[in-house]
Amino acid sequence: MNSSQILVGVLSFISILGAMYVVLSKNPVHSVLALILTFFSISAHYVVLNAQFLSVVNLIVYAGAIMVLFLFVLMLLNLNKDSEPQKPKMASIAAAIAAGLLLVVMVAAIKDSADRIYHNTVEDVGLVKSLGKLLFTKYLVPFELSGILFLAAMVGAVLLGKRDKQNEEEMTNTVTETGGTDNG
Amino acid sequence: MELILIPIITGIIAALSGKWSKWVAIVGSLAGLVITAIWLSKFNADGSFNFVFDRVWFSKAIHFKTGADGISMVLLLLTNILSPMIVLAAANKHNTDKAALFGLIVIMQGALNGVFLSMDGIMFYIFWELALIPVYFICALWGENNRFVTTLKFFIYTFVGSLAMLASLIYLYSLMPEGSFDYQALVNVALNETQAKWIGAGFLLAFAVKIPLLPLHSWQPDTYTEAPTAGTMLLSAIMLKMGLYGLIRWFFPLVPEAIGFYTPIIIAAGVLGVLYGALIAIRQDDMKRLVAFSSLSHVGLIAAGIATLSTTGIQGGILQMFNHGINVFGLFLAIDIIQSRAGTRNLQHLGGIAKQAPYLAVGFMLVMLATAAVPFTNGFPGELLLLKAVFTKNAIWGVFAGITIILCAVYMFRMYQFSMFGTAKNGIYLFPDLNMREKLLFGVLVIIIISAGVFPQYLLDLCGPSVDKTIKIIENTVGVIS
Amino acid sequence: MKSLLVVFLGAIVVLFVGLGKKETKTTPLALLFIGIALALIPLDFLGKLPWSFEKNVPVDMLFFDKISLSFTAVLLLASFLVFGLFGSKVQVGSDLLGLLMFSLSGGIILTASSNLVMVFIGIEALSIPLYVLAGSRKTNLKGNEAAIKYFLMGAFSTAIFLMGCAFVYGSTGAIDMETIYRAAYTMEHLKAVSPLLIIGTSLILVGLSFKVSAFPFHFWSPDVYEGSPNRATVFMATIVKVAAFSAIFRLFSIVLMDLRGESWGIVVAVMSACTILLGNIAALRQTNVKRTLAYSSIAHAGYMLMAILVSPEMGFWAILLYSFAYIAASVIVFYYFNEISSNRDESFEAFNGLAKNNKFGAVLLALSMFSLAGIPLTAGFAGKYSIFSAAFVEYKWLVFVALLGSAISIAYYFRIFKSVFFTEGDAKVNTTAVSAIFLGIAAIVILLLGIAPSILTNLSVFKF
Amino acid sequence: MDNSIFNSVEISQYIYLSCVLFAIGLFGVLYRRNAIVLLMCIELMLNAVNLLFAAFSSYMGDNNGQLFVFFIMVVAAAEAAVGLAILVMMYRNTRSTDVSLMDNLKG
Repeated sequence: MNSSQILVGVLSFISILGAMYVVLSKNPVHSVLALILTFFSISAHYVVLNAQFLSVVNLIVYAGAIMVLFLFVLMLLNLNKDSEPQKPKMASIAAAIAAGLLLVVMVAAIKDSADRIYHNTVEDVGLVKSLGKLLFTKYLVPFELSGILFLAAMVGAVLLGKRDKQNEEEMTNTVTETGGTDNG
Repeated sequence: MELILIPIITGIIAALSGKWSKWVAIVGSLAGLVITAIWLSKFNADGSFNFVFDRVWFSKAIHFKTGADGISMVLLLLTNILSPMIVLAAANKHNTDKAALFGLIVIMQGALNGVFLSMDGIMFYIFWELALIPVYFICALWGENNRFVTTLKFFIYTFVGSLAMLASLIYLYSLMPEGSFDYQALVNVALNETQAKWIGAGFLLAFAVKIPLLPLHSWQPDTYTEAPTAGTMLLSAIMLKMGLYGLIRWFFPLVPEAIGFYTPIIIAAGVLGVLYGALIAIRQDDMKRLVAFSSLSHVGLIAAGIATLSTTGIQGGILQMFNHGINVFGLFLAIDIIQSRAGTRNLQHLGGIAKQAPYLAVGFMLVMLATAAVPFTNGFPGELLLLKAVFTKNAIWGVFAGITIILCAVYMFRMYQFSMFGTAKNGIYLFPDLNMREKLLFGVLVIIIISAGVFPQYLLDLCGPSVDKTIKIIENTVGVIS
Repeated sequence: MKSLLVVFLGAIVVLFVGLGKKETKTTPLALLFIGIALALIPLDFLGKLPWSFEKNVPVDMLFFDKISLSFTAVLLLASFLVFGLFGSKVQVGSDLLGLLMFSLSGGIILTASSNLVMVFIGIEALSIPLYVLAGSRKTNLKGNEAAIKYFLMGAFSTAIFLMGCAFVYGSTGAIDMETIYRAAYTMEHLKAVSPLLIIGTSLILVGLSFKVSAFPFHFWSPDVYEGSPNRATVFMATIVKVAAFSAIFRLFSIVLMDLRGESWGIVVAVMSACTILLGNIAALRQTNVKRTLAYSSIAHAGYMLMAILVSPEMGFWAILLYSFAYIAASVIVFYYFNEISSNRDESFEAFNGLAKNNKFGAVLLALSMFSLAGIPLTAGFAGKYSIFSAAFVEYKWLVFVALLGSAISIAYYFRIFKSVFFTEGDAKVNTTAVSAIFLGIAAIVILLLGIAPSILTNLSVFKF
Repeated sequence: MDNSIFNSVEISQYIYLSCVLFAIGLFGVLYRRNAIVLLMCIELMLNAVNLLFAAFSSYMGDNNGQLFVFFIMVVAAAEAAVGLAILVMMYRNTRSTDVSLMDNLKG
């Protein structure tokens, strides 16, 4: 067992532990924090995999932006307590069985075929330079399109977040102290 | 082509033309009659298809192909004679929206012509379904109280039947190397017995529901009773013939490999239907229901006769299809007139009409005699040929079927006696005799009944060569049928 | 490509024209853009178009061939009708219209994508605006529920779809469809299909099945359809479904065609059979018209899945015909449902007596019901027929199931019939002249493709 | 660059890891009822996918996979924004983010 194997093993352990905590923790804020931990470990995986660009983007976009958004919403809505009622046992067993089945199927599929994936290590894979080149040539169209997708998402989020007068009047159980409007 | 399009188009115009719709409809349906007459005069009765019209339709496999041989001509004649008469018969009804009713009848005429003219499997299926829709609307819109449930039952029965037929057609199609739905191509497909049985089952389901053969008849009496008279007339006088025509034109020639399996079933179902219908008809008080069951009985005999696959049987069947159409129209016309004047069609409440309405009494009498197959009326020759064919095929079934003549006479005379003679049990009512329109209708009926009774040979000559050819098609595959 | 650009441009213009002004009616503007886009389709067809992988289109990620253009035409026609019928009466804000147009362009991307990245972006661009649309009645609890369900299901299915993509990438080494096609073809010939590829395609299938609401991933759709505002529902039922089917068609019928016998053929067949039966049987038990229509649209997804199972040439024609039939009829039915249920009564009884008060509407409804049920001389029959006859060779049992499903469907379509024609009541629809034109277009599509479906095939571009 | 990692660690290890993370996320989606936690679980699933893509991409020396990951991240951010907006909207009306309270729609 050499050092890189140990490194990958430890990182994997942290990721799985974090993921378990996300799912099992009763307090949403703890979940978010665990998720951030998982994301950090995944970023570390990216570094190990020689995908520096992804590792940075992952930290910025996921751990930075999205998770902060989550936390922000949690705080805004005052959800930082154990509010979730206990689920019936049956539901959890069913969920475990479903997820377990999928896992078994996937693992069974990998078992025989993992060695068929060909290894071909090229020097500049995963570097910002090569990725950038590809992004602005071959992947220009999807890049532009995702920009437009962002516009649509932004409009949508604003639309949902803002409160128009007409709706205000209809609103029966208005909640005044929660005015989160700018999640876009 | 023109026989299909002209009625459908005039039907649509009629439905839109408000108070003129009656006249548009009559003109449109009479146009159909005129074209049929012209075709008859040009018709070449050698067993081949005349007036063939062929265009690519859906795709290369599905053509719009029409053609008429002798068998189709008889049924076209029936359809186009009766359609104007049905329009005329419906013309006195105080319906809320007559325009659509007349339009639908004429559209129906076009669709029926399409059924009898189709020479392409999918086209046949399309017109088969298309004929269902107007009659569904006629029944469901202008029928009696319980009409929705009854007509839905009717629709689902027939729709399931037709879907089975569609499956069979697709099955046949998939067995061909060069896919085509052309009649000739479908006939030519060679099948093994299992395939033939499955394909035959699909067709037979569709046809048996329409005819109706015994276990699948349960939609019929209810629908006849609930439907308005025009709908009942269309259903019983013409639509039933679609199933019988389908047997002759499509079922037997397409799956001759399975006739050993299916003919006994059809004959048995037919003869049992004869007895069952007749026995129930005797006990009915509702005149419409009575005629419905009598129709079940008659049609069972026709189906049995056709399934003997002998020249006499098929010819008799075709002749009887024509005559049954005419007669059952006459019966429903008389019932409609009685009901509209007396306000009821229950035999227990009727009576004494003959005195007040002698013309009706005479006309009704003649139609009734024709239905009971008295010699020199049109019912006689067909029934004779059919009984002969069934008897030759299987004496026991023949004897059972023969009882029908006696039973038919019993219930027909019972109906006539209860309604026409004696005194009204439901108080006294004023019963005006036939008006000009009704006299005209009965006049035409009487002429057809007598002339078809005295000269049945004309119709037999018309369809004879085609019948021989059909039998030959079957024999080509399975050898000579005893 | 031109159409896509026009729709994008239109979306942005519509969005900004209405910005800030409350009562601006931007529907005509949106219609104008969609109309232009629709008119550009035949122009594109005039050029020589590739059938599948003959590359002569400059844009690498988007692939404008006969398939994508035909599906784009369906999408544009559907949205033309939807905008025309649902945009005019209710005051629809320009932001919502703009979002719908973004969603439409997502659909177009989906039909034209030749790369899994584009499929993903297409799906998201199609869905994200609709999550918003579903929840656009902000204070309506049902609307909220629909939005949250639709969003969670959508995001969940996207994740599954992406997992599938990852597996496919791992086994074939590519995310562009051409290479995947080659790799799958080679694998099939070496008789060594990688389990990774099989599980990848299965996960992709699952992900996309959520979008078209095929069994067993249909459970969300009745709730979401019922809770969403009508214009969002009709958009989901028509445009989303057709766009997702175009992606399924391209991925499975063309790219992974060689693996059909090996992996996904029987799965799709069973799924489609279950979808048809479940959709039709469940629709029988509903009392809410919108839920009935939702289940009926599940059943229709089952029929369309059948078309994936046959050879691409036949399947393409069939699914295209079916899509045209389905969108035209659905739009008409939803329009009348929308007009009638405006006073919150969504039961069958709301339709009572429509035939008395509005003959035009009753006839159109009858026509579209017939088309949905597959009665001859409507486009629905032509579509069903072409699917059934194509599928019959290999999947006889499936065709029988489908026929059975059609027979069952009669019963619930006729419940609407019963209300419209045979029950006394005071249902009333005031159809404006503009709406009548759009309804007329839909009806003409139904009739034209029903009476002469060969006009679709006879267009020279469809000759394969 | 240090290639030792590719020689000493099998790619299957990464595949297993992603599958496990994916399954945990799936379990969470099925098990939890708080909409915001559901959203987190979906993000977790997406990250499993990302990791898998990145692993494949690195081992195969193909940049396309990494760009796919980039697009997934970008679009997931947009999706999360809209999702949170829907969530806030729901919270305003029901004062809760428990999806099991959402059963107004029943057939």
